Amino acid sequence: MTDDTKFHHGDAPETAPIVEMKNIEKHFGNIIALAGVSFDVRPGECHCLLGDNGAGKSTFIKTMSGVHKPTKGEIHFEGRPMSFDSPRDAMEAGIATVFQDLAMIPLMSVTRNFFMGREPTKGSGPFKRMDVDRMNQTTMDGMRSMGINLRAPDQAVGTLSGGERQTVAIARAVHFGAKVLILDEPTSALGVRQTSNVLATIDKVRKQGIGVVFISHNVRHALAVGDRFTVLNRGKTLGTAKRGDISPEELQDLMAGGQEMAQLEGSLGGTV
Amino acid sequence: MTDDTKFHHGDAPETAPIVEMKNIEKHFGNIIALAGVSFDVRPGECHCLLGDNGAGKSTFIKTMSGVHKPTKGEIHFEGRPMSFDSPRDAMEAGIATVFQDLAMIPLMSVTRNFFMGREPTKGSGPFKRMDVDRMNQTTMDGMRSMGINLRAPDQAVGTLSGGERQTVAIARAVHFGAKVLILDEPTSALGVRQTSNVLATIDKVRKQGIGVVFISHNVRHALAVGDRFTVLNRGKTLGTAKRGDISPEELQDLMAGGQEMAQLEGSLGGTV
Amino acid sequence: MTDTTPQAVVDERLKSESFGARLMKRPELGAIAGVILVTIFFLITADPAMFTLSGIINFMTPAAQLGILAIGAAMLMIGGEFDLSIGSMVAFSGLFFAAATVTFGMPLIVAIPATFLFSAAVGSLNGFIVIRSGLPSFIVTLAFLFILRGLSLVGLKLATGGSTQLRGVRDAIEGDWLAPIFSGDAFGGMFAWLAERGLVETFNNGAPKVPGLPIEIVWFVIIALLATWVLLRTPAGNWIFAAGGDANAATNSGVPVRRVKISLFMVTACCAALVAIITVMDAGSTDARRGFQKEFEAIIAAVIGGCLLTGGYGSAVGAFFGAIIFGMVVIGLTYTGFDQDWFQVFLGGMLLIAVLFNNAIRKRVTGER
Amino acid sequence: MTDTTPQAVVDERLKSESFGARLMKRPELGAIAGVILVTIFFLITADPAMFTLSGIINFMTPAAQLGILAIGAAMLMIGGEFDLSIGSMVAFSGLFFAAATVTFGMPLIVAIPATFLFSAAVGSLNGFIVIRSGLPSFIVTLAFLFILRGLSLVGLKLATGGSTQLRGVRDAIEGDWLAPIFSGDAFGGMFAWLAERGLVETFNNGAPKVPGLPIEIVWFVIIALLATWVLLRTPAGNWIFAAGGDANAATNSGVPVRRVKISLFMVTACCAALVAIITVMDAGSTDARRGFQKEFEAIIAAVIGGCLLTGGYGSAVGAFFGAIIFGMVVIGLTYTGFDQDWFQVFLGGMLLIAVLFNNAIRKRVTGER
Amino acid sequence: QNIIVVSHGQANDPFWSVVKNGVDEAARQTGADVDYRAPETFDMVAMSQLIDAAVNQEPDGLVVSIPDADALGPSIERAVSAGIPVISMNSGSDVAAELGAELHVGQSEFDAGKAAGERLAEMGGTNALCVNQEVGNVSLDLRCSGFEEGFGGAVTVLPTSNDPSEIESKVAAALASDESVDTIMALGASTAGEPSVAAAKNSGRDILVASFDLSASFLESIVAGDAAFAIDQQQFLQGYLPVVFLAMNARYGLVPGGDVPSGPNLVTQEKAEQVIDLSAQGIR
Ligand SMILES: Nc1ncnc2c1ncn2[C@@H]1O[C@H](COP(=O)(O)OP(=O)(O)OP(=O)(O)O)[C@@H](O)[C@H]1O
Ligand SMILES: Nc1ncnc2c1ncn2[C@@H]1O[C@H](COP(=O)(O)OP(=O)(O)OP(=O)(O)O)[C@@H](O)[C@H]1O
Ligand SMILES: [Mg+2]
Ligand SMILES: [Mg+2]
Repeated sequence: MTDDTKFHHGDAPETAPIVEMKNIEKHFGNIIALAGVSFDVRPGECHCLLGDNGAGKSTFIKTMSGVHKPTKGEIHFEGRPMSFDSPRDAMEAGIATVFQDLAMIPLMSVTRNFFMGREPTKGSGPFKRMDVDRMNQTTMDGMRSMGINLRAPDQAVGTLSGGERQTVAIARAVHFGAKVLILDEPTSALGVRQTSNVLATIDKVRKQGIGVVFISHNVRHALAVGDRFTVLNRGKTLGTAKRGDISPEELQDLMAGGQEMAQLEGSLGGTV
Repeated sequence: MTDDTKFHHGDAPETAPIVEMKNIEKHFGNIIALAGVSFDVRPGECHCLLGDNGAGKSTFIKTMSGVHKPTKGEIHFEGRPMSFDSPRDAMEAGIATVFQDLAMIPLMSVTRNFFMGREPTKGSGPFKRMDVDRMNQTTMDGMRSMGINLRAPDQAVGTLSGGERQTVAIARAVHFGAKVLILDEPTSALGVRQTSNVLATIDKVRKQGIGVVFISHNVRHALAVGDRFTVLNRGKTLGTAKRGDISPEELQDLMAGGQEMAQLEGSLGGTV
Repeated sequence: MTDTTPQAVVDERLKSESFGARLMKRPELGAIAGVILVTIFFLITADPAMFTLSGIINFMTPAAQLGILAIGAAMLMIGGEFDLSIGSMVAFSGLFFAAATVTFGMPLIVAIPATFLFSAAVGSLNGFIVIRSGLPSFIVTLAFLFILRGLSLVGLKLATGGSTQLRGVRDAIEGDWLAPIFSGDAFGGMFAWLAERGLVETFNNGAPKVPGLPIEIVWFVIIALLATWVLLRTPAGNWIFAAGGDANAATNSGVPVRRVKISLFMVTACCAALVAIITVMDAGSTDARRGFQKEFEAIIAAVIGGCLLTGGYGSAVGAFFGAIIFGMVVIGLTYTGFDQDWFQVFLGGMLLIAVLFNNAIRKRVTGER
Repeated sequence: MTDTTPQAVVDERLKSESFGARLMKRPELGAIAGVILVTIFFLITADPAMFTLSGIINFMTPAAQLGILAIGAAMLMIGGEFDLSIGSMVAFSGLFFAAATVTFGMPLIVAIPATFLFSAAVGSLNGFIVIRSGLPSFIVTLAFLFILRGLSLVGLKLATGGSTQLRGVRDAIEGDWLAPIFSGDAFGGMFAWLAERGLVETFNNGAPKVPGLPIEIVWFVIIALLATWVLLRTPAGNWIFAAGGDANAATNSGVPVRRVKISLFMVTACCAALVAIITVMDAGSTDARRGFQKEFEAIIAAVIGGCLLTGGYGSAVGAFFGAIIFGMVVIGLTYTGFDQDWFQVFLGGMLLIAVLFNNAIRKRVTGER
Repeated sequence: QNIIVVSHGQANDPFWSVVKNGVDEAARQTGADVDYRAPETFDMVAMSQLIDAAVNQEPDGLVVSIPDADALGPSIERAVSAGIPVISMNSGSDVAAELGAELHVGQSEFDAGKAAGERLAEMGGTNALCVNQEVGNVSLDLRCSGFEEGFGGAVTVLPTSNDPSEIESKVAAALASDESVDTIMALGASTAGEPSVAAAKNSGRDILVASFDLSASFLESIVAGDAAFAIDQQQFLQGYLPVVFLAMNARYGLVPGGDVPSGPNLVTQEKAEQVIDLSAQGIR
């Protein structure tokens, strides 16, 4: 922690955190992506993870969802120390993630991508099979609730537009998010209507007691739904603030790593 | 054009357009992605292309940059009818593009990606070779001017963070953009500082007489740099407005295809 | 606004699509055009004997043996890996099976499961090394191509005391109740009945020219149906496509990629074992060259059938038709009057034309590009 | 704020990296560990004659012939395509060359360029079909594998009046001034001089065991250097990596992917032609089996050397070492006391161990995972 | 003593495995240290390199087969000039002396084919198939062309792979499409011969089947009258004798004064019974 930050530390937890990460470090060969980051998520809160490009946000949430093993540091899940061997383990524990690269298979259909790894089945014994109708229906509904009308559920994901594809990933995570929902820049490719739907969805699942980790570069989006804000910079935490304790301009300043921004004409208000 | 739009049509051109596209249609098999779109870019202007997810924006600019051949419609470049056979043709005519999927090779280094297809050489005859030092220098400088400090120019693009990768694509296009610069959601993965740099860069190149096509879902970004605004919806143009003729709220409404948006608490102002 | 009905059932952004186009979009059916083309070609050029019942069974038999391997190879390719060791695996599990029956005198009910178990173990070893080392499966299974082939030779010499051929399988399994499931002809009674009524050609002595449907064809069809069911209708199928499409993305989405891939290696090895058992029982012997280059032909058939070498795309039915095309072309030339020196030129040319035709038809019908 | 110097030269997010780690990160050098391992193995097990000068030259000769093909194949693989027809191409251009010199009595100055031109034309036909049809190069070049092999047979029978072996090349090119560039040994004078001074072993009769450096080794080294230069230092090299890494992204970034790929097919075919010319001149004859399965071995060598089958990654130097490993293992067994029956087991085992070792060392040194 | 054998046939080829058994037997009996080497496919370039490798080890004797004198000549001459005694076997009887070999043990493939062809013609064959499981392998091609010459009648070469079921189908196809075929000459007993017998049987016609080399199953067919005869080169001797000769040469300087013909030897119904067991052990 540096001294000149305007951050207030988050208060002591009201409820016990679902996931708690302590002093996580992650090195790739000689590259140090995370140099000791601590973070926690509690049920029913939306915890925003903010920071400049390359700060290590995605790397951090990947250690949380079992993709990377941390080089150092501890992970506690519902109070118990835990080490996920694969994303599947994390998922089974109830963590659903929208990765920044979306983790979709372009050649497969929307429905198949939606249920990949957790297909509902019907029938039993040797006749156990995927419940294709239900899968298609769920997919179309999930997409529609995010504001996208798919032409058909069997369109290949590779032929979807950027925003449509992102919506599939979000709808999927929301559908399967049991205890923690991690969203890595979920709204980056979305239109205004879809964005507002996603923000509303975050609000909705939070009310159901799910903990949400929300990564964004958009200060306004973060402030609209976030309860707490943690800012990363160059692989380290700058600190955590609670909603209401920090102004948009201060937050934006921290996200930029404290560096000057280009001066812009036009209708940008205080925040980019 | 539908009747209830609040759009004003753009005025007659002050200067002749560099690229003019008339009634472009594009079908993929039985999918109609574009159903007749007209559009033009003039030197020194920033023309924003807006619209909901799946409206056809990316497909449209891909026909402009030679990736797709339009199913129907005409393209005029500097007044002459033109049909680009490949992106290379378009590039040689002076059109540089940042594609939404960035068109980068993950296994190759940042420098090699930056200059891919247009490598500077030194020496002559059989000793003609890539000018590696200059390439590295240019890359690092280009990235720095966008607000990213790379660790090393030979890092593989696949290991960069989402925003870093996007910045490489933008810096590359700016470096090679001779007459027209097309940016498909360039700021989607960028941090606040990088975003403001990109918006400032758009402003700078526009002043040099380059025509910029800027696609965004962020109303505030569009209004900050745009001179004209064209809105697409479901493969059709809703119309074109000039800067100052339209309010942020009206524009946002059009971008959402006129549909209702979710109501949100929090600090979102009039626009998402 | 034009669009005020978000739940609209008919989307104005879709053109209507012909039935043919919808059919041809399925990778399963891509290879059908090739089958038809090749059939027409031989109808014109070949001796009519080729398309009598006995002629058809004659070219379907090698096609079925190849096809069983090709379906295994296709599933593995869809899952993003190769197995170059299946040809050698045929020889090796053939040796294992023959030694079990002849040298150790096991009954089939023991020998056959043992052979499958053993092959699956070798397959899983392949898979395990690929997964653990992260090396391309090409190079790992290539090593096993050599190793298994070499071990077959060594094992044969050991089992026979110096010869490269181990025989006597037919005597050893004589009368075993399991034998008819893995060797000989199925529906023999039906064919005899048909022959009596003149529906099947007969020899002068009245015996039907075709004593029955060779059992490998039955297996071939069953396996193709089973593989298609698994690929299209079960979660496992979804995982196979995902693992091959992008192993990273699949892992991140919770697909147990390692388990899927190792299972696929085992399935492929079992397909090889099945072919080995069938051919060894039919021939009554095995030798060191069994299955030579079959890995190659299996991959060819899978690719003709539309599998992508890069994984994540393809179908079992495609491999089914691919094997038939390959079998038909290989055997077909013998029925024509062409000079046999031209065999390879002809084989290559036919393969090329068949896949080009497939491709052209598919593009045409689906309106791609 | 910790970070107030954006132009900082030292980045705190980087650990210092050992020299070894930096070296091993290069795909070029990955295969070196394998070479060392194999060398140590043979130093222990093989007759010491293997590592005398003549022994080294003896295993380097096949390694060089394979290596020339492997470098071509590696470049093509980096560019994202396969060429399975190179083995048949060796036979076919060998026939072309032999027929040109023997049957038509052309001098080398005509025959050699004609052979290269002709091979390049076939290569570009391969490439053209791949590009135009969009079919995988695997299946297209596979067709040419059969076609060219078949044409070689037909051509040989035509040229010889029925035999599958065309002889007499050595007489036909006797005394041609171009011959020393493509056949025999280089630096013969130097070796004789060295032998006189006892620096090169001699046979009992005083003749040097090594008359010179076989010309293919010289070509092998030159081509490896040239290919490395092209790949690492020229725009064309950048285009090759881009085309193989992601053809779509490369096209969209302005790389002339089609042109690059067709050129690569031509280069690969020319490598095959070079090997054909060298071996035909050295052997003095050609037959229908020349180059059989060389496409396979070339791909093996390239993969051992670190090329990815999916394209976009690899190196010429890797293929260089890959070919040496393969050559060493194949010939090395001759110097050991192992029974020939075990040859394939041995070959497969050595390959597997060499690549596993490579991989383990690389991961270890670069700290991956 | 150290003796190296370099042949052009792979260790898993049924024919060559018998040669190798002969080599091993000789090694056991003479106590010599014998290595058998062969390229992985019929590849003259690779074979010449194996000979070079052998010469580098300066053995006390070298046994080679010479299917292509042009390609192998220089390597053999190098061995001779290095003072290594060379005996050629199997193929190359015409060039052996010229290249400096002490003697040749074997039989020309062409002559064997010719003998078989003459015999089948005698037995009444008029239109024959020559089933070649490895087209381009010069020694197999020679068998076929020898057969063609001896047979006199119409001969169609049927190229196949090594796969028995494919061979059976192809032979069946050839029989079905040409009713006048009455003779089949297979170039290898276990690969091509056995499936040819099966196809001939299934065709319901009366067809003469003969084969090169021996295999136990094919011999049984001869006994049963389903096949006419097999041509045996007694290739066991081609492996055995040269090694013994070279061992004797190294030990006592003894070497026979002329070539040794190891065949041809037609195995017909009368003789077949006796050799079945030997064949099953890889001796015939
Ligand atoms: N596999 C890897 N190998 C090497 N370096 C890596 C790897 N993955 C990430 N990095 C480096 O680690 C740093 C952090 O990356 P990360 O993706 O976590 O950033 P981020 O905060 O998500 O940025 P963005 O906002 O741009 O998405 C980057 O500088 C990146 O170059
Ligand atoms: N190759 C293709 N095949 C089939 N359909 C396609 C293809 N490419 C695009 N489409 C369809 O065309 C429509 C327009 O896609 P496009 O990518 O142009 O949208 P967009 O306006 O860029 O959306 P976004 O803002 O989400 O990026 C989408 O509905 C998409 O599904
Ligand atoms: Mg990120
Ligand atoms: Mg888009």
